[in-house]
Amino acid sequence: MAAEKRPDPAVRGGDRSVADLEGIARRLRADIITMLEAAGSGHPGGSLSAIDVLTALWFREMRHRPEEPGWPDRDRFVLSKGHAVPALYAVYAEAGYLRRDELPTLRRLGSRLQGHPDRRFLPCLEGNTGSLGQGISIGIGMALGLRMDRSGARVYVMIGDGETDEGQVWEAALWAGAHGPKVDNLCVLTDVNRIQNDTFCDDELPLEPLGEKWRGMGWNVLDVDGHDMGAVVGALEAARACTGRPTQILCRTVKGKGVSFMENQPGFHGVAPTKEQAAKALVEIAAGLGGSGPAGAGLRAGGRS
Amino acid sequence: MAAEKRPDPAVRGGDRSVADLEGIARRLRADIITMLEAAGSGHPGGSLSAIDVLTALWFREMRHRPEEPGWPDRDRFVLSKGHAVPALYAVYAEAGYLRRDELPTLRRLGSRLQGHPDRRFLPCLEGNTGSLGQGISIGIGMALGLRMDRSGARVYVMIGDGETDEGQVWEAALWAGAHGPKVDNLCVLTDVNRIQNDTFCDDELPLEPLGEKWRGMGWNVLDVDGHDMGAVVGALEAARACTGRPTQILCRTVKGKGVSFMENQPGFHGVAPTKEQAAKALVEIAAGLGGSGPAGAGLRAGGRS
Amino acid sequence: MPVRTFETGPATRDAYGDALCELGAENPRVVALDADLSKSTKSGVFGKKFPDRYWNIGIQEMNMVGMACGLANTGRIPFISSFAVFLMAKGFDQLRMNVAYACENNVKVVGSHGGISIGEDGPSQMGIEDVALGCLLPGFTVCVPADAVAAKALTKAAADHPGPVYLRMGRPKVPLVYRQGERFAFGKAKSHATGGDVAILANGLMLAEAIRASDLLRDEGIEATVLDVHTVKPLDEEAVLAAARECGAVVTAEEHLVHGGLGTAVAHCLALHHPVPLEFVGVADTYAESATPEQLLEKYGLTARAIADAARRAAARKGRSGSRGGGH
Amino acid sequence: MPVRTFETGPATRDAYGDALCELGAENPRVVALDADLSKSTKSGVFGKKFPDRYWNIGIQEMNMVGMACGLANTGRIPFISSFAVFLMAKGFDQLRMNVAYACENNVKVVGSHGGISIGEDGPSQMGIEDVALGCLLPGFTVCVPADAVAAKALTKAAADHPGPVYLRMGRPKVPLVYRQGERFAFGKAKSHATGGDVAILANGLMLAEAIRASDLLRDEGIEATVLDVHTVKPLDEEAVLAAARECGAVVTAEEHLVHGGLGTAVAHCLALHHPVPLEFVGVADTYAESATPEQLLEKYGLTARAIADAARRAAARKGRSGSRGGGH
Ligand SMILES: Cc1ncc(C[n+]2csc(CCOP(=O)(O)OP(=O)(O)O)c2C)c(N)n1
Ligand SMILES: Cc1ncc(C[n+]2csc(CCOP(=O)(O)OP(=O)(O)O)c2C)c(N)n1
Ligand SMILES: [Mg+2]
Ligand SMILES: [Mg+2]
Repeated sequence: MAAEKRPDPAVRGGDRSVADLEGIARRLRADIITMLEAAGSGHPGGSLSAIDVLTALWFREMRHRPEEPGWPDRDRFVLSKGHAVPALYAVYAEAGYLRRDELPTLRRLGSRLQGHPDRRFLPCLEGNTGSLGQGISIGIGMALGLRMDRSGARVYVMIGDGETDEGQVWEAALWAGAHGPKVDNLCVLTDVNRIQNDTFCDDELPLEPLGEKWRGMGWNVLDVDGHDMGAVVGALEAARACTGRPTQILCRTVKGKGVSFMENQPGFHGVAPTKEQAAKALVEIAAGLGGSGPAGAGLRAGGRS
Repeated sequence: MAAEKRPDPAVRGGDRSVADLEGIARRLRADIITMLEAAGSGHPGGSLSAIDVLTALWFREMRHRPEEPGWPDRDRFVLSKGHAVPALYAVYAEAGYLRRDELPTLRRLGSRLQGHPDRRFLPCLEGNTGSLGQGISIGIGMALGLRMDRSGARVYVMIGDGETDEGQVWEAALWAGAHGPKVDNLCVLTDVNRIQNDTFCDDELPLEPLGEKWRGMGWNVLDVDGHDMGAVVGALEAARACTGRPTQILCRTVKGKGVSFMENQPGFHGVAPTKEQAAKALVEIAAGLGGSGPAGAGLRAGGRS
Repeated sequence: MPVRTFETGPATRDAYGDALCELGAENPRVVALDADLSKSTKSGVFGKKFPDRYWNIGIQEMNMVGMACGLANTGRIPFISSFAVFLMAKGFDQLRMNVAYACENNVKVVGSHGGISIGEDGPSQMGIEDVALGCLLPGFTVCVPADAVAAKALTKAAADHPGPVYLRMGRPKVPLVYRQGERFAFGKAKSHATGGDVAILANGLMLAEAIRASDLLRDEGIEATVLDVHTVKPLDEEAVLAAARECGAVVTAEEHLVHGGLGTAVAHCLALHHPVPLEFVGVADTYAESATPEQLLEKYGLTARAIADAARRAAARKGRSGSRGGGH
Repeated sequence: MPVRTFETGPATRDAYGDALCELGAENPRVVALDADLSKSTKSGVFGKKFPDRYWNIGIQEMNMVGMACGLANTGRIPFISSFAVFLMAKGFDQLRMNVAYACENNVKVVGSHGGISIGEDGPSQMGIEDVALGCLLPGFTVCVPADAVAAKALTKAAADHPGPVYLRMGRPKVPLVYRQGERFAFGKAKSHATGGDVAILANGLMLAEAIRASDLLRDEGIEATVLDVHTVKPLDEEAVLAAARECGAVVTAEEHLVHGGLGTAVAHCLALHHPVPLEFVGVADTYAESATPEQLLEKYGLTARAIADAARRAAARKGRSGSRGGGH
């Protein structure tokens, strides 16, 4: 079952260049740092690793209308790894769902920018998350509902690699893989940054070869450098072109990407930068420093078994 | 890490011939029917599909001591698909853990033979089950504990194919696959009878290719006809010989096997035979009728997608 | 008046299947999901009629809750069902995140095989904590219908109610307490007897037992008020307090752990507004076992006789400033 | 006497880590598991000392419960930890089947980040129903230590106790209420003040608030009894009833939903044995939000002042046969 109809071209993006997207991502990285420093707590590592993929998704691939957040034919996005919500708030501000000056209220009493996605405060969030493992199931339900409406809208869910440990991820993987033609409007993006809460995935629950696991479940699996904007854009287009199966895009990323002293540091999973660290980070981001080359390169090898 | 020491040869079996085992299985099939008819409720289909595998396991492969059920070096067996417990009670009676004349008390007030495994009543049961999906996790814990004791005992868990839908099965699969050398004393047996509670798996949640899914999780996967006693015995030996990874044996079976009118009938998943049906079934079992040839042959093909 | 007997009616789960089919015909946004128990929960009858709005997804209770949440996001009204214990115990965190605490909350959760009256299958399949789990979800309406008439009416009310609902259904055929056409509203208890000596608040299959208990008590000169408190949350505080004030002693009766369900809701209400002697009839802090439904109800104290005993105890305590004789 | 101030001590979760290390040294059968929150729960410190008896298994709460059950089968005493809400909500069915209702029940379940005082992370990480979930598991001992001294002592008691235990720990540093060396026993409440006007029963970080509330009340001439009811199940009925008899009015205070935890345990006990006016301080039927711990405790009414208000209300009701003015 292919998409019956494709909604209007997106209001944003669509033909934005890779260079434009990279510029946006740089801006959003800075927003993330500013937000987290102001809040004094939160999760920089997984926000920074995800932001390039989110940028490609929201400012080029997805169809949505900031002036009509409830547009029934909008593409849906569920941030299953809800702790990375600062990245999504930055996207929302850039896209016009939020005013940028609201960002520093993150995690403050009365703010709409709750520590994890909370639709009670910010209804444009699609699905409350923060307990890991649940987003794909929600996405399947959306995908089925949109098909019933004969909408061509697509559904995107971002999960973490640590999150992949959760059984519910595999329930959803199994179901969607087995019913591929019904949910080929579903695309899951895994932020494979090789670190979970406490340490490296390889030291807790090694996942590789991860692509084989998803292929075994019947999914179309793509594998890209999650910081190569052109590659991510291409993968999203390939996912849209795939019929008969849902798509899993394994986005190989670097946790903390773009800030040298955060990259590949489990310690920056859930600790906000100090004022000094933030200042240093902003300088690096503006200069486009910090890149450790292609994702995964230079990472420590192995880990105990 | 291979098994450090192998406990004494089993008190039962060990060198029992395939023909002997087939004879036992025939007797236990009759016990299952008798028990269920007496109880008036219960699950014949998945008990009959599992009994050949259980027979090979308990009367040839496993090391255990009926006269010392708490023997610390005993091999462990967890029946994760707990609804098939009549098959296990039949095994227990044959092995000497129960008196055969206790079997007809199944599901009666005050009986030790509860409707699902209940260690409060029958402590030789290893783990309470009945809520599907939980047995492999228990098995992993046992496998780790036995290794800490430097015991060579092995751990066996039987699950159903419908049960395979559950996320916890995949949590456990992922963990054990990733830590293969620590738990290569673990062997999971899946009773692939192609039917779950309501209907054929293919009409609810198709699982094939199931072997690929387990291989993707890092397991040693074997695939056997679960009614070919010699093949099952061989697979159990191969599992024992495998080091570095836990083993999954996909046992291809026929639900209701051995009773013509129960075979491949979803309706006999959870309905006990009437007196007349039981009489007919016992005649067929005694005659060794009912076999529909190799497992899976002659099954309806396809199913809606 | 002799102890009443009731005509045996359908199981509440059968009424659920009927109501779901009617809802399907009335409202195209009603969809239903099940987790491989469609024959037992009776959602399967809906699936036969409306295959395009029905998914029997396999044995995946967690995934089912999430899918319902996603379907609600596209404007559907999903009904999800399984055995009460699997749905509420395995889906609890998902119900918390995706339904109770999200705004995607127009999901209707229907647990069948509530209580110990499922009989021979034993404790692993018995929902004895499901009502408590529902009550631990802020925003949920939690309801335990007593018979097929109530079950059907309350299922239909759930579809109209804008928000999450948990309905608990039972396996066995149960006495018909209500006449066809009887009307129900969430949060509104229904009176079945009026007396000034003791108030019996019951729901589910314990309602018929409570009515029978009131007959037993009347023979001894004890006049009981009997209320069907089908909605545990929100509690009909007005009716509960009126009964407590009138009678000065209360008994709750439910097919559920004594803690966490109706008894707890009533205990809190009375403690806050009108503390009077209160006795609880329910499953003590234990799991049951395999036996016939009748044997289990008897053994675990869920009978008219047990209710009458509790009522006598509660009424007797009125004289002694509520304290139990002998007590601590 | 002015309102007491307490020295700020370690978080109860820190004390858990300490106790676990001591247990590891004392008893080789003690093992521990965590689900990728070892830095937060503090089980990680055990892992560093005893890597061969420790598994940080990844984000798999269900699997962790099952593994603990299997380890118990081989004679180990497993301690499992994660955030209270993930452990109890995602592991509930597994705790029910593998621990509570099986005989493999020598598993110790330790939830950290109980309550709303975790602050900015918000409701998805807050355990506000964990104590209730523990109480819904027949056979479990359920315990909420007030400070680091209690947390350490009760963790060590858990290892000695033959059976399943749920211990709830908190994230923030909390007032030191107890002196080093203080002794604790499950099911034995501890008295912190004796007065005849109202009894305040508290646990967790609400104990210090309760003591402070009693100081506030004393200034107004209201003498309060204060009990640390660290063990919610089994409840110290003797102590609770003695306080209720002495004071004639009771308040419970806990960092938890009002239903299902300490308040419910006390409500049942009083209803059965000595019904007196009772007020509940806890999280109303809602989820909280992101803010500092202090702001949240203030906004959701978990303060000495809120307890004192409730105590005044309860005491005032004594005259009016327990009914609230205006009520229904
Ligand atoms: C069910 C559940 N268990 C534990 C946590 C605590 N937690 C928050 S983030 C995290 C690690 C997530 O790792 P990953 O998915 O790889 O995220 P990323 O690296 O992208 O930040 C954990 C364990 C949680 N939020 N939910
Ligand atoms: C968590 C849970 N959900 C639902 C059920 C009800 N149930 C009992 S047996 C069964 C079907 C199991 O199918 P399968 O695993 O294939 O078993 P088999 O065919 O070997 O009998 C279901 C859904 C259950 N026991 N546990
Ligand atoms: Mg990661
Ligand atoms: Mg099967």
